[in-house]
Amino acid sequence: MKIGVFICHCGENIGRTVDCARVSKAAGFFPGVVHSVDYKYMCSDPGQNLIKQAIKDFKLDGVVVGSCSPHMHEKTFRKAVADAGVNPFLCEIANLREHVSWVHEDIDVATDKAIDLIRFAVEKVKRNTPLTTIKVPVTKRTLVIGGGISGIQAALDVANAGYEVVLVEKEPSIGGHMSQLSETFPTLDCSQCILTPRMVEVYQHPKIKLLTYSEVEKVEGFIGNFKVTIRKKARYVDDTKCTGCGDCMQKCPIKKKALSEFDEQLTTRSAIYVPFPQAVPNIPVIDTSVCTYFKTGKCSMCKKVCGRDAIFFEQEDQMLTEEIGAIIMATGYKLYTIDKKPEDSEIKGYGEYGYGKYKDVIDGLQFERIASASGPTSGEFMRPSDGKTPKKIVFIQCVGSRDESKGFSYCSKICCMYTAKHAMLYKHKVHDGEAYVFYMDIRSGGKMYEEFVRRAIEEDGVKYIRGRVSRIYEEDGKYIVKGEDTLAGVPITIDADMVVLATAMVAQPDASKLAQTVGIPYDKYGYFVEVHPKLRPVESSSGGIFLAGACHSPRDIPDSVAMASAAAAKAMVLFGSDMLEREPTIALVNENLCAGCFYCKKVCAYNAIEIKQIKDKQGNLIKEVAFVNSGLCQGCGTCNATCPSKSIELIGYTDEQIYAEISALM
Amino acid sequence: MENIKTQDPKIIAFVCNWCTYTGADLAGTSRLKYQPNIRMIKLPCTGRIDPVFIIKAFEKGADGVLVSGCHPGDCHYNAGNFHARRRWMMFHKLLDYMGIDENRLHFSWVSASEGKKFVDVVNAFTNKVKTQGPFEKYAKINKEFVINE
Amino acid sequence: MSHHNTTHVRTISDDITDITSQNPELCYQCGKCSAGCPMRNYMDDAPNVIVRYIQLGLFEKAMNSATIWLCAGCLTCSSRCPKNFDLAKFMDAVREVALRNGVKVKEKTILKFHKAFLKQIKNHGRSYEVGLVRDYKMATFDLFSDVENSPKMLLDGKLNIFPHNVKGKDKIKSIFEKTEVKKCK
Amino acid sequence: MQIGYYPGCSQEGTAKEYDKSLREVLKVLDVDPTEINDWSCCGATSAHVTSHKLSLALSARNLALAEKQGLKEIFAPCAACYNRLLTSKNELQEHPEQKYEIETIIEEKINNIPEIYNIVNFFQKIGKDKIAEKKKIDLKNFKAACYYGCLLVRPSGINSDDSEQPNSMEEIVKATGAQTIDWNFKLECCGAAHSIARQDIVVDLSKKILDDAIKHGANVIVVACPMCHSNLDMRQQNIKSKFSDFKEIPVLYLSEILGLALGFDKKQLGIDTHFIEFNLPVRNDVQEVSA
Ligand SMILES: Cc1cc2nc3c(=O)[nH]c(=O)nc-3n(C[C@H](O)[C@H](O)[C@H](O)COP(=O)(O)OP(=O)(O)OC[C@H]3O[C@@H](n4cnc5c(N)ncnc54)[C@H](O)[C@@H]3O)c2cc1C
Ligand SMILES: Cc1cc2nc3c(=O)[nH]c(=O)nc-3n(C[C@H](O)[C@H](O)[C@H](O)COP(=O)(O)OP(=O)(O)OC[C@H]3O[C@@H](n4cnc5c(N)ncnc54)[C@H](O)[C@@H]3O)c2cc1C
Ligand code: SF4
Ligand code: SF4
Ligand code: SF4
Ligand code: SF4
Ligand code: SF4
Ligand code: SF4
Ligand code: SF4
Ligand code: SF4
Repeated sequence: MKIGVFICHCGENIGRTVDCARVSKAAGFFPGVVHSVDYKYMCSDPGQNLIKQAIKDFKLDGVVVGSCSPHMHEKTFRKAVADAGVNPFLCEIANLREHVSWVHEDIDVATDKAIDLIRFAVEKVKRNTPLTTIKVPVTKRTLVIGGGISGIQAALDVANAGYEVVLVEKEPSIGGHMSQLSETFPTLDCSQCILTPRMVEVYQHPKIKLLTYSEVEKVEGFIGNFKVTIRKKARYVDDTKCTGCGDCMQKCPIKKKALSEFDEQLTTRSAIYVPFPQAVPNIPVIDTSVCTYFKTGKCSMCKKVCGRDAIFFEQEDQMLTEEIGAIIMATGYKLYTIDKKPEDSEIKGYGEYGYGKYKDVIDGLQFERIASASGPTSGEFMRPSDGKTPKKIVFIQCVGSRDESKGFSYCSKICCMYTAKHAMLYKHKVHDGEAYVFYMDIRSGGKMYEEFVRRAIEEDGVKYIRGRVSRIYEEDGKYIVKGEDTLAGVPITIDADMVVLATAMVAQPDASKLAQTVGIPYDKYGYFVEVHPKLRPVESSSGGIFLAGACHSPRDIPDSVAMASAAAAKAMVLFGSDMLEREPTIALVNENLCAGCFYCKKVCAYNAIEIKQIKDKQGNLIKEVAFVNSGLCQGCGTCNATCPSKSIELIGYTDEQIYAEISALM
Repeated sequence: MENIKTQDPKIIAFVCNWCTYTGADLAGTSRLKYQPNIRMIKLPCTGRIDPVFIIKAFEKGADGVLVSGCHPGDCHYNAGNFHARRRWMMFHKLLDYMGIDENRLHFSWVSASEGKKFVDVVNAFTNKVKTQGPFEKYAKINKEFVINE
Repeated sequence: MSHHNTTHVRTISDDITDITSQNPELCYQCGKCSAGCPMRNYMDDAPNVIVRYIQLGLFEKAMNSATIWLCAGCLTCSSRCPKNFDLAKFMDAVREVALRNGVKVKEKTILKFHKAFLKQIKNHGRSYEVGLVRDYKMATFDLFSDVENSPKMLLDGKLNIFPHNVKGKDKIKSIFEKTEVKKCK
Repeated sequence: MQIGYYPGCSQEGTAKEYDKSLREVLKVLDVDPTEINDWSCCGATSAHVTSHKLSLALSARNLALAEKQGLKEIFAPCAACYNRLLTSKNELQEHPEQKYEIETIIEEKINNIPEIYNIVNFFQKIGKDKIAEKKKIDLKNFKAACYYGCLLVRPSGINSDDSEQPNSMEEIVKATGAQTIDWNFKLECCGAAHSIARQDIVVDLSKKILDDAIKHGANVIVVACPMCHSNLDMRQQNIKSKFSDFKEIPVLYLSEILGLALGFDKKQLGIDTHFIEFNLPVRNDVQEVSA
């Protein structure tokens, strides 16, 4: 091998502390080095030309540049080398600036160290092999999981750019939590009024394939090339025939047995139902857990009345597979329930606030339904127990949030705002009513947010009390709320007609399972994790899988929408070219050596290792060996360190290369 | 003896590309100074580090070995450093058996933003290895081995 | 707040941390403890304020408060604290350091009762009500409260005229000697 | 069934009837309590409010004695004793250095601290079925307010009961045929620690508790702690002299209400020694029920 060494002065940056001439001279004597020079600015055009020219003149087939950190100019020099006809991976960088000249002062010592680093790069490059970047084709279709506002926004952005989208929603309708909200902070516009047109747009969009009442079962493949299996759950209604007339729901004898999920258990619904009148698609499903036909074989009322003959009791779950290039996770959140939780849960519940025992102690979403014009009370404030107008409402913030003992240590970020909104909406309708908010801090960071909270206090007369409530109990139809105003240092007792708990936003209970299915990391709370909290906030660490909305962490609608559009943009960046380029640093198995123990498979965090069967000509199985899926392998090298027989190697960082470096340094 | 102890030790560091290597870069861009004995070998991830590398380094004459990567939970590769840590637990026990003093090997976490920490770790470890003196056990074996070869 | 080059000076806060094995800074001053405290109405400072005093280094204020003596140790606060801060235990510790530091106790009768109670145990190993009442009343000169209740108890045989001494009496005494909190000034 | 028994000081004094009724009831339920030899006071409130180590050491001595005696499980009928023993057990287990120090103070080794039950947990262990089976009298005209007081189910986490909405005592009381009421103050503290030194406070707090029970329809209060009993029973005298319209309500120990159902009479159970006269009719109508 003929190696050229190029030492950069970086103006004075390296040259001041490292005797570059001495380094270059010493390098000239290393075995394999045929040419060695130093120059003022290697990365400049003349500097690069120097390398290209030397490659030609000395027929170099290996290059070592002693310069700044490889994170800075490795790409530059590799490209220069490639331009001159040498494989770019036969170029190594020795970091003489960040790791030598900038951190040491003694010229002799620094120069000695620089020589060491060059020697070590030379030894490494000798063992490099020509590599080509890996190219994989891209399927330009996006899967969006979750049809809340985040999923809707992401789907529309991608579809409007002309790419196909598959939107999977597990409930019978899209819309998510936003469809349940009454009015939204900080503008108090009607939630459904702004959401419904978007839902319809999704439904009618020629590029969007909408799969409601469906769930993702399996994800195989890798960035640009996923194969996704989706379970379309049986609705027992043929969606190609149903017109959404609603006759079946009208006639269904089951009216009281099922609590409405959409109305947060405040009302009931029939066994065949659409979650809410504006549902998209407006096609009912049968809840088999309450339907008389499914329990006893009798009834069929719905089937009889359906003029379209759309009811189909024999329908079964359907499995679909889709070819997908990018995945956007948008599965949203759940509210911490104030009820006593099951034994196995992390959540302990709030016995001191009466668990789910008191009818008029409700959570934020129940309040939204009561406040909503389309809700069970048509937007009139009535308390659930007796329908009376509450004259005194207490709101309690941070229930389940910032509570290590009964909930979660994080702040749910939105409850300060929605509580201010709730108190305001109440005061706007019940002028003589009193609203009290118990809070610990008010977190109103956002455009017009702080102003919004101040308006609740200054203009609408909501009384804010700083302190956490200790207990609520019922006495003579009133709820006795025991608190302490920690600012005044006085105990406060309020006899309220109704109490609203701003309970925490928590991850979907099945989020961690879904994350495992899809292959992305999640945190201890079940929220999906981004690669970099500052600079790559909408990307998961698995290539081609992006995050949007409240499935990542508690967030409000503006944040969710912004994140969704960002995720959509990231997916479209992927679709900008037909082929994907990847660094060739991946693991490779020596099938002759591999013993098939699959320790490597166990440690690979990317599921990149598969089992390959080796067969003889007759088709008899000889043995099973490991096989690295180059699309999935991220090149961490864990498998390499784990393999007992050293049969799997990380290209570019093989044992041989590393041993050579170790030897060269001593 | 005193003389030998303060002699410049040789230290090899195995660091991951994403965290510690970049942290060392940051020390550079911040112009922080540290002792020059360390020579770094860059790997994609601490998960790539085979305990044999460390033995090899001692065998080749290193007086100390530093291993440093991302903080637990911050691994660029999801869980690579987790596997690395598990391997170390086992390895620590082996060290003693191999006659290598615990003080010659140091594990630490230095993130990409911890230039100052990188400097502190390197200085502290260099000083520690200095007090240990040169590592001669393997050098002798090496010599004999070479002769026999 | 400690700096590399300044040596940490031990404070009462450290003593409290030692006794309770918990960091006073854990408390984020939500006030839930005070909101549910049954003794709140009789206290001068709210229980969360006592923690705040310690966090701020206002040790005298904490130790001089009547609150620490009025705390009944009912654990309501501890079992509801969102930070899992054991405030009842913390209150114990503040009282203990107050005794160590010889602070003038606001609720004297309460302390006198505790002392009288512990004296019976120290001497006999078990509580001895007649002795307790005698010692307590001598200490407080509150001779007439509870006169309506005592005769019935005596008649019902509930108040033992003579103390019950445990066999390991000496051991108990030695436990007391090794652990009793003494004024350190 | 065999079980270690830590009576606690009150059991030989102000709560003699608790001890007496408990022993009678356990006999019928085939339980043989083994008293811890030479047990001493747990230190109660006074120890932990003045010296952390003293309170740990006093409790630890009893735990060590129980262990020496080979007891794997013990129960403490007094909620305060129970709470002290359990808290100490927890601290000794969580902080080995503290355990070592306490061991030197008490001059005993502690290895396997026995399981500690409060009286309610213990009756749960015996089983409400067993109680129902041995029941002679159905107490159906009883409307019992079960009062846990502050310490019985606390601290949360190390205690098996729900620390905010406990229901275990009700379950046992219901086995006697009695009804139980839902009320607000079953966990509210009665201020027992200040029973003597700050009677004024105790009278206020106890009155609130009693009023709430009466308001919710109780005709008897059931307690599981001698301190609760003396506050709610004895202090009714003081409440009456302060509030003339106060109506009294009898207070029974859990063991006493069980005793009545098992067929003992008031005197056998020591109910006659209470300050508030117990005069609910107790009818022997099991035959009627089964007929
Ligand atoms: C009481 C209350 C009031 C609020 N008020 C406001 C307000 O005034 N202004 C504001 O900006 N924000 C408000 N918010 C916040 C707002 O609800 C959220 O920001 C928003 O709904 C987040 O949208 P999302 O799409 O990320 O999640 P979601 O709305 O939760 O939607 C997620 C969707 O994914 C579906 N899904 C879940 N799991 C799966 C799965 N495994 N497979 C397929 N589909 C799945 C769900 O069924 C759901 O349709 C409020 C929140 C609450 C609790
Ligand atoms: C004290 C402080 C500490 C902070 N710490 C953190 C932190 O720890 N973590 C964190 O996440 N965030 C932090 N931030 C916030 C962070 O600085 C901002 O979020 C971030 O810098 C915003 O980036 P930007 O590109 O939007 O704006 P900027 O950083 O302000 O960049 C705007 C650029 O536009 C240029 N520009 C302006 N006008 C024109 C014009 N007319 N034509 C052309 N160019 C123009 C400016 O010169 C500038 O280069 C901190 C902010 C402050 C003040
Ligand atoms: S199933 Fe039939 S009856 Fe029901 S909504 Fe559809 S078309 Fe109407
Ligand atoms: S068959 Fe089921 S869904 Fe249809 S009407 Fe009857 S109960 Fe309702
Ligand atoms: S947003 Fe406000 S109410 Fe919600 S957890 Fe954070 S501080 Fe508490
Ligand atoms: S205004 Fe700024 S400093 Fe104040 S709470 Fe909001 S973000 Fe924090
Ligand atoms: S660990 Fe090595 S030997 Fe085992 S399956 Fe993987 S490559 Fe083959
Ligand atoms: S190098 Fe890492 S990502 Fe690639 S196969 Fe090995 S363990 Fe998996
Ligand atoms: S409840 Fe806990 S965190 Fe809140 S003020 Fe009291 S001790 Fe502090
Ligand atoms: S333990 Fe003390 S401070 Fe806590 S609630 Fe009870 S009386 Fe109040």
